[in-house]
Amino acid sequence: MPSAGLVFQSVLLGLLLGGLYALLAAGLTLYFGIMRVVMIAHSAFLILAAYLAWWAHRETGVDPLLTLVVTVPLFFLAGVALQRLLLSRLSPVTLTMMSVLLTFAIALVIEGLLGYAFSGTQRRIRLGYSSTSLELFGARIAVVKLIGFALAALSLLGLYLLLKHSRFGQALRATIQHREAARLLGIDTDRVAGYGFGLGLATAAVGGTALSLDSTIYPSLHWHWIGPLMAIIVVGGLGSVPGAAIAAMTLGMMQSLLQIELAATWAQTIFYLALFGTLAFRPQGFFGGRLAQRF
Amino acid sequence: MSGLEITGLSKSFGGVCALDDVSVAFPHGKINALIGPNGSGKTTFFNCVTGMIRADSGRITYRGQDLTGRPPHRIARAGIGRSFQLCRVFPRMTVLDNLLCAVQPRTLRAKAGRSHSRAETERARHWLTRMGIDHLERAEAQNLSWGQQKLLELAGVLMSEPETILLDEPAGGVNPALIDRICALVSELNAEGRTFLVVEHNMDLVMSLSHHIVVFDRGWPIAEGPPSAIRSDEKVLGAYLGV
Amino acid sequence: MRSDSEPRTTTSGSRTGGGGRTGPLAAPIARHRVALGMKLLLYAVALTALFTFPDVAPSRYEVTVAITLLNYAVLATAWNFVGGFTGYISLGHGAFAGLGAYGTALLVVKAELPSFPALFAAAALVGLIAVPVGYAALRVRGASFVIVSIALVLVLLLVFQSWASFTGGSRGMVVPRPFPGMLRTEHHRVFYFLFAALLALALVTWWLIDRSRFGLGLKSIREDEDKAQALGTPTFAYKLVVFVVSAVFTALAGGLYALWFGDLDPVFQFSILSGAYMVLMALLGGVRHLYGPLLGALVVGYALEYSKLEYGDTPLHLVTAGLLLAVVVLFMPDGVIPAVRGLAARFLGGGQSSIREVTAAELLHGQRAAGSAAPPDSRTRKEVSS
Amino acid sequence: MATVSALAATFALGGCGGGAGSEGSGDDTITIGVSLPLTGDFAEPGKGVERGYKAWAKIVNDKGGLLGRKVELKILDDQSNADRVVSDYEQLIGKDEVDLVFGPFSTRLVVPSARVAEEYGMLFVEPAGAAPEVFEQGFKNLFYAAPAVANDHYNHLAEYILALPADQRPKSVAYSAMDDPFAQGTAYGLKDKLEAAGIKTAVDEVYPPNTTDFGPIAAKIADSKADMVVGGSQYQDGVNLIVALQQLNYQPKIAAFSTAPTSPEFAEAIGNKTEGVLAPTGYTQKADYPSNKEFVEKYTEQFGKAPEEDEANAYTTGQVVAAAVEAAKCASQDEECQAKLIEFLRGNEVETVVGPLKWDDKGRPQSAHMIQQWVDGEIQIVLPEEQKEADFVFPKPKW
Repeated sequence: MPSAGLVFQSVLLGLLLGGLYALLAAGLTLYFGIMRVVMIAHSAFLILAAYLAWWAHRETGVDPLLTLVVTVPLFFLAGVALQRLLLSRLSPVTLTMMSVLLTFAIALVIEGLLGYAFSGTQRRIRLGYSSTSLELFGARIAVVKLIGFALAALSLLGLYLLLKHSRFGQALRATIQHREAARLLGIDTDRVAGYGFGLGLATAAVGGTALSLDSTIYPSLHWHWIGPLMAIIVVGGLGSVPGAAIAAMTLGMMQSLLQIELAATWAQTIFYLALFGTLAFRPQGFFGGRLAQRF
Repeated sequence: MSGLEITGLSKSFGGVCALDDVSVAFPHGKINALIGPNGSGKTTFFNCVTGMIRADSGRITYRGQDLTGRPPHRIARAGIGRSFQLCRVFPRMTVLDNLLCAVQPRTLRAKAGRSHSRAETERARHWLTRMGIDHLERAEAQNLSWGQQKLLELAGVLMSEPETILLDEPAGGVNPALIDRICALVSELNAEGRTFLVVEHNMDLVMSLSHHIVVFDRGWPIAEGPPSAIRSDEKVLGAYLGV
Repeated sequence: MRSDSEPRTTTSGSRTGGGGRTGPLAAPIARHRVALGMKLLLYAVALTALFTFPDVAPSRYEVTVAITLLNYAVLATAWNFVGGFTGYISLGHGAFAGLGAYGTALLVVKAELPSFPALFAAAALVGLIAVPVGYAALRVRGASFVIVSIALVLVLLLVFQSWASFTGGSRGMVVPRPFPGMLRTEHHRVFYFLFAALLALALVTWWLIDRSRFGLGLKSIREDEDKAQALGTPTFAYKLVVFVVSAVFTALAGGLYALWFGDLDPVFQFSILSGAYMVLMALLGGVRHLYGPLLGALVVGYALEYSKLEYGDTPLHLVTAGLLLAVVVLFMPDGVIPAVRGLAARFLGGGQSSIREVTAAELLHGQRAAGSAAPPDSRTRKEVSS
Repeated sequence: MATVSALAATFALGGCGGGAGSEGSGDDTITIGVSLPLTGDFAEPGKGVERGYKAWAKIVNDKGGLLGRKVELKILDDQSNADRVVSDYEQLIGKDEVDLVFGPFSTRLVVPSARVAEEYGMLFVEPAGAAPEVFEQGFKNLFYAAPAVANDHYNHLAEYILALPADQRPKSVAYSAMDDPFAQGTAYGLKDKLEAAGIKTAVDEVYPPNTTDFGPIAAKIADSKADMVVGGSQYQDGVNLIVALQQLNYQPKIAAFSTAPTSPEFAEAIGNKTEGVLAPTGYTQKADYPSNKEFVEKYTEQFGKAPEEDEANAYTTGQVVAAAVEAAKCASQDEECQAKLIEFLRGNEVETVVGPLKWDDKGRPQSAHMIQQWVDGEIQIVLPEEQKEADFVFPKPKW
């Protein structure tokens, strides 16, 4: 029987991890909502952002958080370019399948280039506060994990406000719900889709920076992330941002609690069990909307 | 004699009600028409009847057989064929293959058999000849003109030998000459014993072609009867003119 | 290469060709005979090359490279049962190869089955496993299928890494040699022919399905799944059956590889990359063609070997594979076979009796020639411009 | 289409043969084939081994070569991939027709490649396959060129702990090992000995090589409040685990990790809180074996820094093979020659930079590892007594 302290500690760890999952899954959900694209390269961009943070820190010694100033706009532009220049060229009939392959190809290129530039060695940022922690009712929270979580939570809140309360957000939601109708209303759906992609990729920039604070990175690490993220968006109901966020927190927490009794790898299979279970018994997802029905 | 009967059919999308407790029957052996303003639920109705969408509630029977909740291919095999709203053919197959796809072998042996058997090829050619597109049998469907594709789609439906054929806007985007041809074909086929259910916006066509008309408005049948009765029905005029 | 259709369509074309209507489309029979003769000759050359290769190879090493290429070819062809017929792109077929390999190894080591019965038993088991996987993956369209296929690889990697007491964990497994005491050179030779036989089996199966009604039903799913269903095709059952067939062949290739290679490491058995290579090979060669995946496997496999020899020291092979995949997806989603054939047609100027599909230009030509012979047709033609 | 594929086939296969011609294995050079993980998971140690081999070749050639012939290395990159490593050795032996082969890095790659060498009847001396299963495959051609196999790395530490008075001995131990034959072997070797002596195992965690989040494992270890933590680690996982333990403020009396603490970047990576951390090592630059002085001096000259354990083991491999070649007076793929080389190593002791080595009938070396500890900001040998540079610090100060 695990001690109460260990359970509490695990709950905290699960919460912190779930926050990061939620932010990243939100990005993945955006792409899917906008274009029905499963963006395999999302986590590759996540690792790319983490590498940029690590590299900037190694070269200049700046705090990795400062790289956000550069990576977020950069990734936003990359997202717009990706949608406008590449994905929009694909034939709409085979878009879902071909976009998967195209983004897969992008992931391979990123992984290869990272390996070429920085070698396959595992890297980790060394900060003055890497091993400091705060005490909370007997449990310990590492400062770096807390910063990562705060970053994710703030971005998610920002994303939510942008989608709910801005004109752009309105246009984006209209595009997601019914592209043709949105176009009839005078919305430039191509531009909106481009910006939506940019926004999605910007979440990868934030996530990557948060990840770099407390984790080892290596070029092929993105495979480790894309699986859980895809599971989250399916369980949450493809296309639903709040659904993805709830699924992310739930599964992150379950993973962390399962790790008390099971080895880490076994605990990670919970994502895939949830994925297969969802598709076999409730393909539209548990928190999701209408979109999921046909896809 | 009753053919297709629908009782209490309902379907809503995320709170928006597309079909609301629809009960309607279509006489067998006739040309039936389904009309109504945009968004009145005609296509949703079509998709529910053919199993493309699962209805929230309600029963669908066809000649006494319960088809509720059956997958589309079962409904097709029960003898109901359909065309799609913007015509759909298999774009990168030849015209002949498009037709042969509609042949549904029942036994394992037949499934493993050659797709181009002589008997079926001849049958396919028969339909192509009847549509007047037999000279195109080796062309890829995507290279056909819009009108030719419409005819090809109809030929494909006929190839599966349905007793009842659901046509979704057969005259949509088609020139007057071809409309005449399609009308003539429908009448001929009906005379041979096939039942039709046609969704159409072209009122002249509906009025001249059909025997029995059902009018939908806001997911609900508001009127039913022969063309003459529908033409003078006030509720129908109201629905169309927005009164 | 539409090996299935050439003789049929040509003869049927000339049979129905009532006068000038099909004139420009029908190929002269003489030319057809020449083409057939050429084809038989090519088959003979290819088969001779295949059979004599192990004896004329410059060194033992080339035989191992040939086995690797044959293995790629079987995998790509096996993948193409799903990818080519139904258009469903699976990125996770590496999982079935891995299961086939581990299944064979475990049956040999734990159940003490002889090597080859273990191979077939493992493939049958993988077929059984493919049923529920296909059920979850194929019930819904498109995106979910890809997600499941990737997830399958990732979850199996986790399971095979974690379940150390059964699978050997991250350390992997050693597969006992099927022919103990055989010299390595002879071992390679035997497996070269075994892989060639498996490839032949896969190709024949693909060809049989391609010409069957079942195959036509699958292809109609690729073209328009809703429409296929409306015509009465049991799409889900068809997809599931071909998915299982594909999984079994992939597992056979994986199992045979395990027997040949002897060492299994979960990271490389359950690798997304190996699944991606299958996709790349099949797509590059052309998924609609019997020999497309084989051709793609030879090109990509050779390119991989070559880049390893030339630039071995870097992970740039990932970049190459990624760029190649992107180019294929963006610019030639039908693969090189149609592209090459288009070129060949241009150079040879019309000697193309083997092309079944008629191009738009030819169609127009044919219709002009038909002239007033087809009144309904000339009416519909006008409509295009309206 | 058959044309194209048939042509492609002949081209593909024939092309391989014609393309990269065979390396001249003429009389004036001895070509030695090696496959190393220069990219991928094992890239860092792989490059260390490469430097060690290169240093050995340079030193030998500067002295006039082996049997009067120049030594030439042919090094291929296996991308840390077992499939590749096999095809590499196939290529080296079958196509490039090298005269001798050296082993690759990491146990996982050693087993498959040793089988290739075995089935071609070639001697296989390797610098890195220390795990027990390497020696359980029945290889007759394999020799491990280091002082001890993985399970014996902590022998001196086990002796030290068991010699402590009962009230000072650690009561419980937390083990955490990478699922890698070598890394896990080191931790489990110690575990077996301590458990046999009645010391409780509080935590026993095994994680796959690509693990990055050590929070949960650290939480379990911290929760167990074990007196001692043993990490069966490579480099980065060891660092990550230590940082995660520090984040939880876990303070053991003994902390032993394999490999990681001996790395030059270790101190900085864990925030210089290294005091008291233990690690086994098979090599020390300060060892006064005659060949070691030459090695350290020439290596430093060539690469600008002193050699580490990986480099030393590679160099040792070279020394072992060289000794066999000198004794058998031959170096070629010829079956007879290879048999003579194997036979020599079976029965003789070889002087190396890690001391004199000899092997049992399975290729296991018969010496022991030393134990190093971070003392006063420097890693120093503390066990065994006769080789120590500093006193063992116990209990470990807080980190």
